[in-house]
Amino acid sequence: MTFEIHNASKAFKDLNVLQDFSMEMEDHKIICIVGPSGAGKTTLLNIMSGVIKPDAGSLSGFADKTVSYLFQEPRLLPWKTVDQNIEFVLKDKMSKNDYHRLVDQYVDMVGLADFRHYYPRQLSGGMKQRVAIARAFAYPADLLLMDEPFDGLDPQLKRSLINAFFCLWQLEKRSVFFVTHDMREALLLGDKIIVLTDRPARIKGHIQNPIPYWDRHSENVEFQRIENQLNELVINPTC
Amino acid sequence: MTFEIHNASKAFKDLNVLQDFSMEMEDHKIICIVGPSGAGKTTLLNIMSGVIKPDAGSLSGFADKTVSYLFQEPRLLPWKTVDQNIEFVLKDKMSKNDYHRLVDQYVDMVGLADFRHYYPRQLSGGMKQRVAIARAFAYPADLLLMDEPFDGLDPQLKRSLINAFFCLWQLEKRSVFFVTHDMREALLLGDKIIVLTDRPARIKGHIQNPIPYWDRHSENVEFQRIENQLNELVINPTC
Amino acid sequence: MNSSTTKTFFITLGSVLFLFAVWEIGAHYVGQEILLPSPQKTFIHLISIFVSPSFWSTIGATIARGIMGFAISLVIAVFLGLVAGFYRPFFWLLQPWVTVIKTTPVMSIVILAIIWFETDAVPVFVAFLIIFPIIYGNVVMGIRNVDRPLLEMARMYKVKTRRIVIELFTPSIMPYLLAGVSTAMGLTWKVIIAAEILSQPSFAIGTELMKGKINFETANVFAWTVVAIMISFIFESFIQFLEIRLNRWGSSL
Amino acid sequence: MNSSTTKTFFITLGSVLFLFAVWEIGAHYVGQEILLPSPQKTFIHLISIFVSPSFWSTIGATIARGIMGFAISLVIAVFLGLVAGFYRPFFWLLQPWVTVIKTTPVMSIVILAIIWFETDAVPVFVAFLIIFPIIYGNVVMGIRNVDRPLLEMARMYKVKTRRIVIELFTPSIMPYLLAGVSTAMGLTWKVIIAAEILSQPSFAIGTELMKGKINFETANVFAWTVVAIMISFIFESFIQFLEIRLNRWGSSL
Amino acid sequence: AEPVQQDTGVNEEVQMSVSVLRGPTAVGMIKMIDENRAPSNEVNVTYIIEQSPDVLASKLLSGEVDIATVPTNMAANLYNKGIDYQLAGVSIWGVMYVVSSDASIKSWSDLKNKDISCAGQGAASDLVFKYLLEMNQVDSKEDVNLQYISSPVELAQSVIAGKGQIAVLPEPWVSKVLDQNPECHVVLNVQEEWSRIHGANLPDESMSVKLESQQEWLRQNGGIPFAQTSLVVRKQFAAQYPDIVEGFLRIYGEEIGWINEHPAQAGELVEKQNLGLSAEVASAAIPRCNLYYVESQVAKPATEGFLQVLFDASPQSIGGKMPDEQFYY
Ligand SMILES: Nc1ncnc2c1ncn2[C@@H]1O[C@H](COP(=O)(O)OP(=O)(O)OP(=O)(O)O)[C@@H](O)[C@H]1O
Ligand SMILES: Nc1ncnc2c1ncn2[C@@H]1O[C@H](COP(=O)(O)OP(=O)(O)OP(=O)(O)O)[C@@H](O)[C@H]1O
Ligand SMILES: [Mg+2]
Ligand SMILES: [Mg+2]
Repeated sequence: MTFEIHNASKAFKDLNVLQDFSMEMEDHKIICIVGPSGAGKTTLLNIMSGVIKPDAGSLSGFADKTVSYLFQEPRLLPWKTVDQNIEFVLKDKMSKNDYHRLVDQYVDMVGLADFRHYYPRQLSGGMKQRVAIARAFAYPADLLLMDEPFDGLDPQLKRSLINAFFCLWQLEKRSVFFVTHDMREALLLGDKIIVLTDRPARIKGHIQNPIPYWDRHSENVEFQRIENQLNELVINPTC
Repeated sequence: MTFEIHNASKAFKDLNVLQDFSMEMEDHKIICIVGPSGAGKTTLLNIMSGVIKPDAGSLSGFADKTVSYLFQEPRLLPWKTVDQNIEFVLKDKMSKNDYHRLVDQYVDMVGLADFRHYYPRQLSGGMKQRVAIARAFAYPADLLLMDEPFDGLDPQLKRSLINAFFCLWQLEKRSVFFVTHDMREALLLGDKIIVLTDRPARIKGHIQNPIPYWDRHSENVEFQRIENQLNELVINPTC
Repeated sequence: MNSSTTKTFFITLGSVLFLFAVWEIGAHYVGQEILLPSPQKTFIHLISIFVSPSFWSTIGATIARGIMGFAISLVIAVFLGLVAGFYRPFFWLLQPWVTVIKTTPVMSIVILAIIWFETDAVPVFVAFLIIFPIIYGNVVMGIRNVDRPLLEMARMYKVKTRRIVIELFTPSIMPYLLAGVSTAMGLTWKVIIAAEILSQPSFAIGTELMKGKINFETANVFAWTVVAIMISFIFESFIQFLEIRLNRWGSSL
Repeated sequence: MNSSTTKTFFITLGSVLFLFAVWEIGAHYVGQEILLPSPQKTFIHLISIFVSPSFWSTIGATIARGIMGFAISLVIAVFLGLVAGFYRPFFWLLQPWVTVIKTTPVMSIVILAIIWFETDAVPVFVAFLIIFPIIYGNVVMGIRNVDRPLLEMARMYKVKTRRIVIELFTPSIMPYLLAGVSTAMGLTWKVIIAAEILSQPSFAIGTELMKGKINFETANVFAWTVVAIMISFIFESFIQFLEIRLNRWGSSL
Repeated sequence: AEPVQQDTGVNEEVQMSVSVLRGPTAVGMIKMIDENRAPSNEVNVTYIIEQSPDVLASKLLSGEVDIATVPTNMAANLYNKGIDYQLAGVSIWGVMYVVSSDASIKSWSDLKNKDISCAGQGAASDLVFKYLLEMNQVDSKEDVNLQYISSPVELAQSVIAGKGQIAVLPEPWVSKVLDQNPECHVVLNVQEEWSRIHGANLPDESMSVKLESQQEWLRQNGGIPFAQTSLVVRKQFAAQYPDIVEGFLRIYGEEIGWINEHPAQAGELVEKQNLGLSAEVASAAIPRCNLYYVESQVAKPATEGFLQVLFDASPQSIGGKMPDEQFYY
């Protein structure tokens, strides 16, 4: 079963962000989307998540799926603590014990165990982002959308979260779409990397990344090849 | 003349963010600060900019300087367009013509010429960041503070902005402090890179980067040496 | 937008008609015209009021008082509200005065008002005692809820206080101000008329209303009430319009 | 905090003393006790009121009416406000009714009110006509200004509407609600007393005030006014306290 | 709010409610109120002294009271609007006076080019005063400047405070003003002026004692005295219990006589019933209140004459037309 977008279009007033945009994505894969700032990546995720409706075109495969969406901004409730913000989205889905367990697990994972009772305004930028990550990961969903998830984190933290994320993914193999500007990130996580053109966003090309996760490092020649291939594609002005 | 911070301390309730933190920085240089998320980097910049007062300790060299500060979040006025947001900080400093000229120049530089009349909510994440960049750069100041300035931008845009920034810097050689999580960025811009420990932030060590700007690329062996040195320092758990 | 505006128009229209229906039924149920006259009866009196020579000078006078009372309250409330919101001690300084203004029953001071102001101005004064606190309270709350990071930014960039107030505070308190204003605007007429009944200026809806009342000309009373409501409705739609204009940038869209 | 609270206490105290000074001077200037009695005079009467046997039942009755009128208005206003803020068409549906409630002069309907409710309840009803619109207006505006991205997030995560209302909308409208509430709380007493004067329940500050008036015992009138203001002050400080409690998370600190 | 028709068994106690508005009408009934007098022992009367005109109005409109005292024109007005109350009798023959601290004023012509403060724009008292001005060749618009306040309370208050040189006031405010501001004194007796114009003579205390003599006075009277305030009775009640009403009216007439004879004691009672009047002020007010009970049939010509004047001045003030026969009980 696959996810499909059939020539979707979205315009804000006279600004065409998406025009007859179509794409097809197999599920249970991590698919990465890269593209210039202002291309329409967030708009695309918003459409996939149903946050906004396309002006034209249709989606298939999304309807019956539960979706978790890590927005580009943390979007935390200012009057709720770290814990409460995560519980907020879990409460309706599971028993008290279950969500307590989940909250514990994910707050630890993002390294905020000491800040569980802090309010968002008391957190640093990166910490807010981590709360959003914990919330998105903790939420049970078939489809996980992430918009620049590991932005604003230091390299080590980023790396450890990427590893943690991959282990989690191993267990359930959810379908994942994520947007990033960090090519390394893309290559580390993406089984497939879709490169978008500038507005109105079209698919410039995509790159398959068959390398198993644990072999994705610069020492691997194959990996380097793909990396160069990607950089080529990104830099190349036309397709 | 130099900027100095003498054992400054800052705590939020019982959380020590800075403790007897001291550092010294020569001016007319680009100095880069890296450190784990939540270490206290933003707090440090807030103190330098005078946005918050340290609980103890003193600053010297900052008093008589005009400061421009690129905050970690864009902090745009939602009811002002891109142009107006930049004018907002310039109006009191210069003549109508001058700030019109500056606004034009910097809006072009960040590639938002077509979005001058957009309100923040109509902009993408990266675009908001770019407006903030334009505002910070356009503002005439002796001291420029930047908190993760090129975050959320695609690699090409990031690179072109870094170049543009460097050219601008060449002209006036303002003193610049900036925080980043991107080591490449740090090495490309920083004449000196200060690495902080986790909270309470102390200086883990710093690295001089004497290489001229145009030789800062991976082909340069010296550059690689410094890069490894930096990564060592960052990764190394203790100092 | 256009389609939605027509939609709202029809909804409002329907609601108004329903209002009349309720009135009609109520009138039937009460069955005493002297207590609750039917819409038709009221309408007839409305006509005769409209054509009466003194009509325009009467509503003119009341509207003038309303606008005056409202404008004075607005200006003072916004000014003091800005300062009090900015600067806590000043807020505490004003607090007792505001409480007194809010609470003091009109009856306790009406005699002073009548003696100090001439009868035409008394309603303006009385209106102030109700309108001012409403707007003041909202302005203060609006300022307290200004987005701190934005304020830090403006201060950091050494923007002149005058411009911070105009370009940062004023827009952020707008929704609060509008909430206060649109409520206050409606209440103004109620209060002005109540005060006109006390001080009985020669030209005033309140005076007319009282004349109708002592003669048990209830239909007349209701006719004048309808006039007041129509005036209020016109002013409120104007404010609604203003609200939409001011939020072009879309915080509340 | 503690030092600052003592500071505010002294500021307020000073301001109150200044208020009395102004009153004192005013009284001297007017020089007619029947128009404006001096604070001392008023204070003496205040004492005699305090000790009078019916004192507690009188203010008890008025406070009860105040709380009732306020509570009813609050509940209805918040409920309708939430729905109207949520759902535009409903807002337009209510609009005419709200305008009527806001604008209709009490005089036009007081006799109906006296017949329909018994005299003890009339003030509650009249208070509703003023308090409801204030709170309603603020709640609606509060909801319109809820942070859309947060709402999208909650909807995205399929949070139950009930919880969205309680955990997302309610906190975001708090500042608006508080602005409305703290204003309305003060005005309640003014309005209740005014209505008590019209309907003259046997136990009521308004009734006492009127007695004082017809006996030209202006000092008595002022004494009762002071009582009303003290009541108001107590309730408002309570709301101030609430406000600080509710903003622990700090949006407005 | 009609009471269900009930057969009056002997042991059946009849409930009867009487409302009087604070002021002269209450003074006229003060003894009955104080003793809670009932015409016969199978009647239980509840007297209520209404503080607020709105409350009294609401009771009349909803038929809650069986007997009440109201301005004569209001009685006619309600009757014409189909509120089932009849005029049982006229009990007050004018309580209006022009009070001033300006000694120079002695006649109507002295009022020219003066500010005159009045209460209750458009009320009967206002219409009558304007009427009398006109009758005395004073143009109420050109020659004088009439200033209005809603209620006599504020008016009296400002007069006592020395604001407002000339004021048209009803009792008991007149007495209060005279009591508290020695400067002020009555310069014109409105009901006298009225009587002069309508060839009537005010009753003199000598024959005011007996109920009959009160009727007699009016029969003798050539003209039309100032029938300002009346007693109204609910039609159904009057129809159902004619003798109770009879009895009540008789007592009322006699008690009014007593009050005129014993102003001092009456004053005591007024203070006791706290009408907002001290004993002295009340007893001082009583002679100026022209309290004489005249049953409706006798009072009819006077009443009609009075209403006619108001009708000419402002038809609405009596409900648009002269009341018919049925109006008079
Ligand atoms: N207002 C506040 N109240 C309480 N704690 C605060 C407040 N502001 C910051 N902190 C705490 O101070 C610490 C440092 O915050 P700071 O924003 O300086 O981190 P940072 O180095 O900028 O991290 P990042 O790279 O994620 O931006 C964090 O642990 C944060 O929880
Ligand atoms: N509500 C809106 N009204 C008008 N224009 C909008 C709106 N939302 C987005 N846009 C425009 O749509 C385009 C794409 O926005 P989008 O957020 O999808 O970009 P993006 O690819 O996510 O960029 P970034 O990498 O910077 O986040 C931008 O040019 C933006 O100006
Ligand atoms: Mg985006
Ligand atoms: Mg930071």
